[in-house]
Amino acid sequence: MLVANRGEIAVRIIRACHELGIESVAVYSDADRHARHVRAADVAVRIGPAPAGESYLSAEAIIAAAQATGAEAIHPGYGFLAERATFAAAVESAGLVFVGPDSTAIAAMGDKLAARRLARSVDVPVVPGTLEPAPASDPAGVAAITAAAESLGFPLMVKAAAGGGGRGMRRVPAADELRGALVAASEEALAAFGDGAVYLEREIRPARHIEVQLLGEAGGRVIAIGERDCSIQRRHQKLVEESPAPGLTTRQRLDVHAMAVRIATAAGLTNAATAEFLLDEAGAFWFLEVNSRLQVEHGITELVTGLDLVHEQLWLASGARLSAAALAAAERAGQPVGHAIEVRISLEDPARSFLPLSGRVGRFSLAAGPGIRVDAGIEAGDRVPAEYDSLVAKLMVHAADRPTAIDRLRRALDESEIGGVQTTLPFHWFVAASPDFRAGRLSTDFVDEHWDGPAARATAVSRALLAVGLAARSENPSRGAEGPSRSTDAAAESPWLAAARAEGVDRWPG
Amino acid sequence: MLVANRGEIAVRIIRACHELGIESVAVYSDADRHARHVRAADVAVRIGPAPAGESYLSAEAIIAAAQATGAEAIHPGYGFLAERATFAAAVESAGLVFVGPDSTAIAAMGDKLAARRLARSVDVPVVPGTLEPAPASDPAGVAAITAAAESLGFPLMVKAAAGGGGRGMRRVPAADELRGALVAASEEALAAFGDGAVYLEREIRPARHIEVQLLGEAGGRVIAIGERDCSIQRRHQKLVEESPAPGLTTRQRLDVHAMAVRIATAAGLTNAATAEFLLDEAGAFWFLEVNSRLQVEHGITELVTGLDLVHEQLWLASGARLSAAALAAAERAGQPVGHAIEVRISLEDPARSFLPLSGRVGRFSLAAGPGIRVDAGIEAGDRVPAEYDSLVAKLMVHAADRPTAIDRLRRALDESEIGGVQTTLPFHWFVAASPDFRAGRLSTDFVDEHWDGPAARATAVSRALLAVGLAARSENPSRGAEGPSRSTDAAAESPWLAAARAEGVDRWPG
Amino acid sequence: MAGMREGPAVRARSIDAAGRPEAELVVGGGASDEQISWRDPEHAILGPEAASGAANRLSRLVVGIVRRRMSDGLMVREVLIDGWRVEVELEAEDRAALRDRARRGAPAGSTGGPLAIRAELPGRIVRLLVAGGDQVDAGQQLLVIEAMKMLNELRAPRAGRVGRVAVAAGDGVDLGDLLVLLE
Amino acid sequence: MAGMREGPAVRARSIDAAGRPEAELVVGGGASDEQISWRDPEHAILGPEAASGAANRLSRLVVGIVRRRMSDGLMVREVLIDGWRVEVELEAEDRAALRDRARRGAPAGSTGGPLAIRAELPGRIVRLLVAGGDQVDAGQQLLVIEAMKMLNELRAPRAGRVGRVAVAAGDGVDLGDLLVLLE
Repeated sequence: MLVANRGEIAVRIIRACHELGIESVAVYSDADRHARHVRAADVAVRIGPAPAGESYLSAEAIIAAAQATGAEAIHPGYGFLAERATFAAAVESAGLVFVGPDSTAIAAMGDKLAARRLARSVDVPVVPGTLEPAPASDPAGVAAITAAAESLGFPLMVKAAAGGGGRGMRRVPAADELRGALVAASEEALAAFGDGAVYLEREIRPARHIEVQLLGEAGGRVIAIGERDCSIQRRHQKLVEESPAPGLTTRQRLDVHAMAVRIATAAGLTNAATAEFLLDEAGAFWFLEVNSRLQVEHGITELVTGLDLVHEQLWLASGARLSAAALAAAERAGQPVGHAIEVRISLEDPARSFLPLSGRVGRFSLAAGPGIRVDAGIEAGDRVPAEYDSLVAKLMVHAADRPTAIDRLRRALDESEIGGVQTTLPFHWFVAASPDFRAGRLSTDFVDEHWDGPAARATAVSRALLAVGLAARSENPSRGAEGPSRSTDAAAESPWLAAARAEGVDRWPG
Repeated sequence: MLVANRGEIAVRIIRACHELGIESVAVYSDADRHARHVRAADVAVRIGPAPAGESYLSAEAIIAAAQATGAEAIHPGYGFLAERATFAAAVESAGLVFVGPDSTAIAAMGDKLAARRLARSVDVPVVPGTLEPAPASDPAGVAAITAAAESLGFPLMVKAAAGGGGRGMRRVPAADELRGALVAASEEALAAFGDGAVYLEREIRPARHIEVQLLGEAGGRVIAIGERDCSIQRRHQKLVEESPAPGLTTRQRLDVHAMAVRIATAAGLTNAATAEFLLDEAGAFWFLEVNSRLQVEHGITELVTGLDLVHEQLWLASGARLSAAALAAAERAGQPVGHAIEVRISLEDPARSFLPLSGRVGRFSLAAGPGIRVDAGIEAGDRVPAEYDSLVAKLMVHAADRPTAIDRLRRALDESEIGGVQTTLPFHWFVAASPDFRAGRLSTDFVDEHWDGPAARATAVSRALLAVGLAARSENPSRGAEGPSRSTDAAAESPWLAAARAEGVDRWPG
Repeated sequence: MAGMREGPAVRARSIDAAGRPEAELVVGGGASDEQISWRDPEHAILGPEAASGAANRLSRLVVGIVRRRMSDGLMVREVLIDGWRVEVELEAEDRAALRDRARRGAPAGSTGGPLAIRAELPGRIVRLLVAGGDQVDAGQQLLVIEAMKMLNELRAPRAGRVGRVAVAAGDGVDLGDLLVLLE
Repeated sequence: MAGMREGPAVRARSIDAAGRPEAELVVGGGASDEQISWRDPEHAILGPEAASGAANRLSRLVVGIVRRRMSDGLMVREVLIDGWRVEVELEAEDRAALRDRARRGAPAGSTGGPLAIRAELPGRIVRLLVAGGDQVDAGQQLLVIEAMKMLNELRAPRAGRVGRVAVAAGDGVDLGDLLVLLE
């Protein structure tokens, strides 16, 4: 099987292949020649230069690589070509198996506007807004769309019909910014997805982001195996996810699962997909969109259900029915046992609005032990190119209940050491220690309301300066409860002396 | 809380402390000054020089360290002082909490002869043999013990009353070796446990090693939460464990759980312990002994039950009742869901009878991803001293069923890279690929019957020589499906050239 | 730190991800209620007096080996603390003071002079909206950078005349690269 | 390997954990049905022709950097394969042949001569049962080494006279240390 992706998701899919005895083929751009997913696969094929448009987004190059290596199936992962119906169709017409919903279902779900119309047709509440594309550049349509916007009320959201991951999305605080936002969002959407269509949605705020994991078999049967809360986001991209969603009643859980199943059944969904909703303050769910692919955060559902969703995807893609284990998980989904949390470790600066970074990662030592799962796309010493997503690893914890899972997350973050490039770890530290998070007071405004990155960094910086300053001043840095007499190893006694020796100098700074 | 141990178990207990918000105190000998468990703890105290007798086995030094740091409890881990009733009693009389059964129960269970008599008193079948100490050095008693041995029949086993981990144990094939085996086993037992008493047991062979995980609360209530199969051993020390034990009927499972609970209840066991049995070819269980402590392999029971046994131990030690989660796990123990396997990664040479090794570990990269748990006591670059056990890490896999768990184990072993010192990984590779293991044909003779270490090494060595020979000869080592035209980076093209550059020479061997 | 022999005062200064000075601290005489406990040459725990029970105030530090050694006794180390990566310049305080005096003597040049607008993230220039000689208002859009799939608009921090545009549309830029000189 | 330029023939020899030669292979001309596919300078996959479907015959290799460089062009690398750690000496085959010829010219000394009994595991001498000058039978116990908590008896591989006992009770010994010389 060929894995048409890179990074942690390519590694994760290759692992599933190896577990099932399936030979795995990786693809890579020049920027990823020595990347971890290339090392993990049985066979690796170059598909083009660094820019994604000429490599990971090139359907032709990927299908050619599959044919050259004799692969019989293609797994698209998430992002890149995962939700392009034209790609799925090209794979199908090349006689290969596309591991995901078939191209018709992707088309039905991938166009967010079509999905909104479909949801409404099966009596699922959709976020109020337009149901047809808004004109971005056509001056004739501007009056009509302005009228539609006025009737929705400001602030509102402009969203890309083909969107995902916050791309092609703009918040419009007032009418006079509508035109500019339409143009900017459309341009970004065209660049990212090859489709510039945008539409309007009322802003529901405060809100929680709740999504339902779906599996479907060829005959048309769709099940929901659990939901996730992914409210903690920046730039409409998720930072922290957990499953089950805290604080829901069994009634609410079953309701949102049923809504998701209704939409997916109407769309003829097969394989794996996720339906996303907003949960407003009054406890009502509003349908947002369906992602017809594996999500980044699928692992927390695996921890809670005991399923392996990539195994399930591969079985379903081979034409099998829903497994007994999957059906059992769907039975239990209203009253889930255990709790899992994921934090996304990305190369970003949480003190500067989560600006994406790139470069060579030095130390890369993540947590281990009871209740920990790590899915990483890099190893220590790897260079992370600027061309792609900044996500490098997912740290997941699993425990019997939510408070214990949060305790475990704190412990796991304490153990995790990443050097060379700043990551989102400090933000995850903050979340794990946050009384609001522990109390389940979640909303998509969590970052804006609670996170003061510069202040958090200032505190850490002052402790760092004090620590290394103290150590550099003292020939015998304090050793906790140990007496100064115990040590006979001078190099061990002073880290500064040891480092100085390693560098071939005698002593610093004296 | 003070953790009176080292290596992976100390790290594992410190992790539980941090999850529960308990401050952790590590102890270390001079050989472990910079060991991973020292880095992990909040406070670290030196307790003596490298030999265990003067550090990790020094009850006085450990209790003094606890008092100096204000620790309120001591967790002994496994090995060292974990099953010394005198240590538990000293901890109790110092006003500290001993995390484990109370000293009376340890004494009752720790003397294997007393445990055998107790088991017989509650109608649990014990392995036929003697119930009183055999004279090792007293010539007057030799005639009597020889007569007892003759009536049991040869081969038989000499075992240490205070034994564990295969120490103080000898197999006696014929009568003329009985005397020597008694002396040797007694001497080894005296050195290892401070008690030279030994006894005789009939050899049950072929047999599987099955053990039952027990939890007990202060009031006397004991529950069994599942069993493990630990048949794959070398030198009577376990190499591979799994839970649940494959191939048992629910009836057998419930029977052996009930036997274990009867013995432990009679002994007044509290906290955590394990009852060990042999399962003969006819399907009958024979009681061996009770280990009144956490086992090395407790993690696979955690994976199957969802419990954290160290959390449970700490709650029970604080005087709490058995948790609802533990009681629920006991309810399910007859029909367990999911399957977990552990392999013990030790510094040993599987081509030379698993000879223990020591030294500096270079690369140390273990598997990760779905269904993997790693409990390690070292990191890359750590020196492993020769003074202690050769176990450096436990690799555990968890999946919905046993075949998938074995597939996952193969994948995990494929990913694991340890350099610097030979480990038991090749043996685990063999087990994961073994049709006998997959078919559940387990016995304590598995290693002797199936493992040909020198032959396995010879195969790997010939492939290694071919691979590096081919690469060294060719300026452009083959790159799988890649064309030779794609690469522009000469250093990347030839690993040999890259290495040569790193070393400041131009080219080798040309 | 009682009973320890101590060296001269040290100035520690942190550098942010864009390479700019961030904060500094002179560690000289005087007591601190924070205690640093080394576990090996790279790992330490920083916190209040051991066994005080305030475990939640502990920070686990990783102090990496020297990354760069500058001229004039300045050393740069990487510190990992509470998830943050902090690059710290370390220098004997007396030398640092000398350096500062020298710098104050040099022409200042920051007020009223030309303003160099540098890239604060690595990416690719998608569109240039100004050219050399243009007069711009504060807040006016200068160019658009694509980084990690997001389009980021760069606006003028103040009014002025564009002295020089150092990049062209399509160029890749790295953190700190000069983009536009505003006069 | 078709189409690749190749260097001179190479002799690869593996060394076991006790430092003894273990196996050797001369890689010269001729085809092999095994194919090595490099993923980065350290990782490779060795197996039959790609896409043959025989995935279960693949070995994942890690070839470490040079650990030791001996005189005379000999290099030692660590290879990790199927869980095994293999130290491989690599040498151009023509040089290796020269070295072997030189060695064959030297006095042999192994048959009938004194036998050096060396430690095959690191540990501590618990008990010595022979002294210099003792006559011993084949299989007779010479000493007891404690390693990793196990007592291991060392027995004479053949009959002879003990020429020298190089250790004392209580000594720590390392892999390869001389213990007893049997004449």
